[in-house]
Amino acid sequence: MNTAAIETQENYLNAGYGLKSWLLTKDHKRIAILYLITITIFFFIGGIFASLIRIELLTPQGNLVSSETYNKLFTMHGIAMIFFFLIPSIPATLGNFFLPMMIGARDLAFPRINLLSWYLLVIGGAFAIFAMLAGGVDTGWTFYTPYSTTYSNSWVIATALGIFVSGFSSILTGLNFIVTVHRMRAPGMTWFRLPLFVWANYATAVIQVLGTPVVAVTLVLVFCERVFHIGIFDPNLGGDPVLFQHMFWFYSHPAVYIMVLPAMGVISEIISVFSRKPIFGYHVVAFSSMAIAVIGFLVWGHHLFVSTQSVYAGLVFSFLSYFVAIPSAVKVFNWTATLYKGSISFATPMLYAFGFIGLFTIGGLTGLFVASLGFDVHVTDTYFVVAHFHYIMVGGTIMAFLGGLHYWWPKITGRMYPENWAKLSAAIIFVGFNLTFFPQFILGYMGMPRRYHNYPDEFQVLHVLSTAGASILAIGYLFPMVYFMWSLRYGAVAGANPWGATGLEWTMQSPPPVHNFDEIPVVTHEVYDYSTVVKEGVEVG
Amino acid sequence: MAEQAHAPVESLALREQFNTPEQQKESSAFGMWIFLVTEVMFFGGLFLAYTIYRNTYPVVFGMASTSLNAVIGALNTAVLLCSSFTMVLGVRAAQLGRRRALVIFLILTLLLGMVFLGVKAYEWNQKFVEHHIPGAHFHFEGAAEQGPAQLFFSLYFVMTGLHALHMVVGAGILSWLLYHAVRGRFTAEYMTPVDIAGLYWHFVDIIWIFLFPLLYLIDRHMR
Amino acid sequence: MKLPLFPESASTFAPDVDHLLFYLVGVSVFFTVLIFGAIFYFAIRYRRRSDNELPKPIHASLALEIAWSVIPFGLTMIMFAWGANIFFKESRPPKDAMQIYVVAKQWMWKLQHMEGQREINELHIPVGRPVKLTMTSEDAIHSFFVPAFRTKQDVVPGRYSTTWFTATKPGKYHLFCAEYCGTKHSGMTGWIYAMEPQDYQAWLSGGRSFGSLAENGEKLFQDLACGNCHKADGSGRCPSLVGLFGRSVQLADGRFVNADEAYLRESILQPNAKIVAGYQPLMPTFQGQVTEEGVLELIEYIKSLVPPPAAGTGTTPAEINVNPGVATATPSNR
Amino acid sequence: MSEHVDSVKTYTAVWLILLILTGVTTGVAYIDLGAFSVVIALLIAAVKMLLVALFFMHMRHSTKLTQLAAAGAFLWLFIMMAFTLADVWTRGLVGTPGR
Ligand code: HEA
Ligand code: HEA
Ligand code: HEC
Ligand code: CUA
Ligand SMILES: [Cu+2]
Repeated sequence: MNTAAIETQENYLNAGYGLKSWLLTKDHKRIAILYLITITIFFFIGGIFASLIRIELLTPQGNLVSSETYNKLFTMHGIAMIFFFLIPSIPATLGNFFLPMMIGARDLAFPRINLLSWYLLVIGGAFAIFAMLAGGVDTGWTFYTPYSTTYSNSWVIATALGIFVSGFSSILTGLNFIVTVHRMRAPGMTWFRLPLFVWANYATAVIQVLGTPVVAVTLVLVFCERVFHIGIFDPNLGGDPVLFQHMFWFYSHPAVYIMVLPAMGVISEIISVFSRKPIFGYHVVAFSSMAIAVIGFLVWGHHLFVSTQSVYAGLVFSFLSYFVAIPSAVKVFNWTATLYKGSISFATPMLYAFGFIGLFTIGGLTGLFVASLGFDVHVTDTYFVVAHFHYIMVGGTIMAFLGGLHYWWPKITGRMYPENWAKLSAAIIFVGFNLTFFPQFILGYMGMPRRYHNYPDEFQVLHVLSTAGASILAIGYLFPMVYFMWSLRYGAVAGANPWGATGLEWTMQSPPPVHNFDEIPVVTHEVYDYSTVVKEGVEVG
Repeated sequence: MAEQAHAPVESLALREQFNTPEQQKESSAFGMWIFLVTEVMFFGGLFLAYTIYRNTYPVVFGMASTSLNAVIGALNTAVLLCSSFTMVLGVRAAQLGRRRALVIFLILTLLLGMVFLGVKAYEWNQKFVEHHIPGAHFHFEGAAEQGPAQLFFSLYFVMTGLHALHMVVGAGILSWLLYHAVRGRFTAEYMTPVDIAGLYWHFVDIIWIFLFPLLYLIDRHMR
Repeated sequence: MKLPLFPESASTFAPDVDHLLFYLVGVSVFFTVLIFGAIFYFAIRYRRRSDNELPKPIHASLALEIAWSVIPFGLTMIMFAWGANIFFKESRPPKDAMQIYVVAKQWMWKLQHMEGQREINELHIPVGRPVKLTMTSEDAIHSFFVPAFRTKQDVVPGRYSTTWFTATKPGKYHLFCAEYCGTKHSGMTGWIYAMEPQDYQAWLSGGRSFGSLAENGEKLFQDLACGNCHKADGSGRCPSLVGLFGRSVQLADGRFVNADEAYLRESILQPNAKIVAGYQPLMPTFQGQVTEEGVLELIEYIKSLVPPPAAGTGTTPAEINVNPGVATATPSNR
Repeated sequence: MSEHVDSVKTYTAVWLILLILTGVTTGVAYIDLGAFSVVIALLIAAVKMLLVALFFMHMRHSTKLTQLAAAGAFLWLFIMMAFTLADVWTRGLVGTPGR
């Protein structure tokens, strides 16, 4: 195939032109692209806030921005990154694009609802951006009452509304995925022939559907309290601020698995393709996704160890937190075992997958630190926790997201990205990341509290290291932006299956046609059966 | 657009992502059930707050609850149950392809829904007159602590308010159904929208079935 | 510039937490090295040599899956038990602990000694003696954090929270507010001065005293006319408050509660939340009439109301804290 | 759905039972049953819910999957309530305020 072919061949990209053909599309692939653009914007917004945070923390005095501004910076950083970037990231882009193809469906079950959920994200995002431009919010992404309801003088209402609306975006995506996986599988596509990415997104969808409504209603209550002064959580009326924390974390702990499960799904695909072996212990890995989704709902109280929650509840939540760690550990071990006697390629997606496993392991293991009651008392609300979650969310999920983007880029666009640049930036990101966040573990144990705009002198050296790392990281993130754009025009033409991958999405042309399949395929192979692909001869792009 | 080419427009029937009408019907109904699951969790948050506070302030909550008019509440519950009854008869009419009956039952359901909302409005107005609206002018005679009493009424308003909001949305859906029913869009083969709207309407009813005893009844005996 | 990498250890909890840290780091290093090592080794050893090679699939092994679930699980249970053990200790202040009251507000710490000394953003304590803090907030949630002591506890409006520690090393240690509480959250810091006991005594007698808490409480008790109802002999329609603290109180609905600080606070601010068995809900709320400090003084006064024939005479109120937490039925003898 | 059309008689019966139960729960509320008042009220509400779900919402005829989803919703609601109450009910039990 050549460049001319890719341009003449009918596919979802050239099926219609003009803004309207995009903004009113019901094609899950186009909606996925819309999501991709949206979340990239929010990643950059969040990243700019992060950069300002890091620059401010270069010096202990806190003399770049005022403390009020600083508080708004980390709040808006957290909100942009969590609610508008990371939660929609993998499911709504890669999931949206590939889930129907992987199970052999022409689209999601409810294409119009799919489009609606993108609009909801945009509307929610518009509220949030409005709040940011109008003056910002300073409650922290956790909105703890009574500060958020009574004492904050910032744009809490607009932001809460934005998150509320985007929450429905998340709910509808989840709903769509659940129905699609149950009702739209091609003949022969049994549950245990589903790619692990589908399992992961299915588990994620379950969390989205069961958890998100609770944070929605919690925000409604915060909203009512601010607007009508009715005081559901107001201690002056005998309300219970810790009840807010329960309701918030009932969603927000499971939400961290919304952020990591799809990433694990991506990693399962990548590890398998680039070692050309079925994932070791496929069933165990599939079930562990479901186990994480379910047990993830039983541990939220580990965010409340020092909140005046009862000691007994703390014990139960700490205990259960360790149960959720086991399925994660099992996944890591199975991925590693997949490499054994494989045929391992060092393509960029695989490098990201290695990065993910390593950094997720460190992030996850430090999760075990903070799940230990006596230890958490010392490090909660310090940079130790900040380091823990950045290791998982930035070191883990974003690595997986980038890995997945590289892996599926040829399918999405029909073009290859430049391999050497990609490898270089993966290395820069890995180094920059560790330099940014490893010092924060030490800072945290030494007692540096989080959300601090100025700090005692003895913490400075570590903060400087962290800022240096963040600069490297920022540059690392710039590279893919540039070369992905470049590849849209100049990248080598990819062909249908450049990696020699199994899976229905690789059986169709790149970029895929509008309705994916002219005829719904009948699945006869087991999942990850590479013998079929290799025998037919791998087409290398 | 190209995608629409092979979808028969007239009957609203099969969308291109589905293979069979069966698949489409099942997917829609299942989708609605999943949505109702999210609604359970949404109201669940409110029931949680209610349970916690009622447990913490049993006496004041009892007093505040008793100040509501249980007879009106019971009658309104009956109205809502009647509307569920007419709704289910409407769904049945649609299943059998009886257009006139469907239209009539939809109108009846809508009317009963309006009656419910009207009564609710009357009750809220009553609260306003009695200064039982949470906020600066709140005053609940009888309880030494105004705070917990206010918590009760806050929950009362948020719970009944969100329930009423769901009713309003439901009324919107019913009106849409009515419009299409009058134009004869639903047949015995294609009545999925009626079916799933029915699910929604009954669900809103179920929420009220719990709100009624929790808000109006359970401390009645203490007075 | 200094580059310290480890926090000072200056309380009895510090070594406990540090040892737990070493265990956690040990387990983590083990698994990280194991996994990184395996990845590197496999990746090099089994790198792709030809484009068409097709490795044989390896079938899952149940034994392996069980092994790598059960072994890590065992290791985490040690983490759980160890951490829980420390936490339990942190949650149960010894009876003879020295009492300090803390009122947090945006953005300062107000600390009160029993003897009447008040401090702002500074706390002087003796080394070697358990110190118990009873804390509340006037506005948002704050958190009392002393890294060198490895302790932290949120300070929540509308209720009391408790933490305690025994300093082991004289010195000057950071006090941070660790729960985000608004604009000057990062300015809500202070110092803990741990002193040798004799230095502490000297400091106590040197500072200005505002009258002991109990004395101030007594004044307040008179000003608010609590005594009009609450007679020492329990006559009238109100329970006597003598000897109340630490006792188990039967409520009208049959439950028993321990009369601790939180209960006393609630009795004053939300008197109808828990009604004492045999009494009517007559008591008016004092919400808005007393400050948080005032409530603390009243509580201290109520604590000091010891029944006359009590064992020793010179007992401090904390010592008559009779079996707290034990919900034995003590039918009211009022 | 079209395969299962219940008779008007069934619906009417369910509707009447629902109205009667509403009357009963209101009446019983005036009788002092102590802690059982709550239990009875919730029990009656649960029965009414089941009637609406099984008959009006055709749960009787729906797939296992749908039934599982509905049951799941209540299980999760239970989780949320149970764990939060586990905290609220055991606060201060160790004998230390705020723990
Ligand atoms: C994607 C996001 C994500 C993920 C996946 C996790 C995963 C985990 N988290 Fe994390 N967490 C956050 C995001 C995340 N977290 C965020 C954002 C916060 C802070 C919120 C805020 O306050 O702002 C937080 C805070 C947080 C706290 C509260 C800290 C505090 O505020 O004091 C706790 C406490 O228990 C915790 C625990 C855990 C645990 C046990 C896991 C487990 O799931 C981890 C499991 C993984 C592994 C265990 C690694 C793999 C295992 C091996 C390689 C083998 C060896 C295994 C064993 C020995 C078991 N997290
Ligand atoms: C998905 C979630 C996510 C992601 C991706 C990140 C990414 C980053 N975060 Fe994030 N962070 C959170 C979620 C996330 N964070 C949350 C939830 C909090 C808690 C908030 C709260 O307390 O309420 C937090 C808090 C937090 C703090 C603590 C603030 C405090 O407590 O006082 C810090 C401090 O270093 C920090 C740093 C960073 C850095 C350096 C990155 C980097 O990885 C970002 C790198 C990205 C870019 C820089 C953008 C792309 C690059 C360019 C546009 C190039 C051009 C730019 C420049 C040259 C500057 N974050
Ligand atoms: C109008 C009379 C009245 C006044 C004034 C009053 N109280 Fe009370 N108080 C009562 C009654 C009656 C009870 C018992 C019923 C109850 O638990 O509410 C009570 C109970 C208490 C209890 C719980 C006693 C127990 O045995 O558990 C405390 C503590 C208390 N009061 C403290 C105070 C303080 C401090 C003040 C002043 C600031 C005060 N009271 C003022 C009437 C009063
Ligand atoms: Cu006080 Cu932060
Ligand atoms: Cu968590």
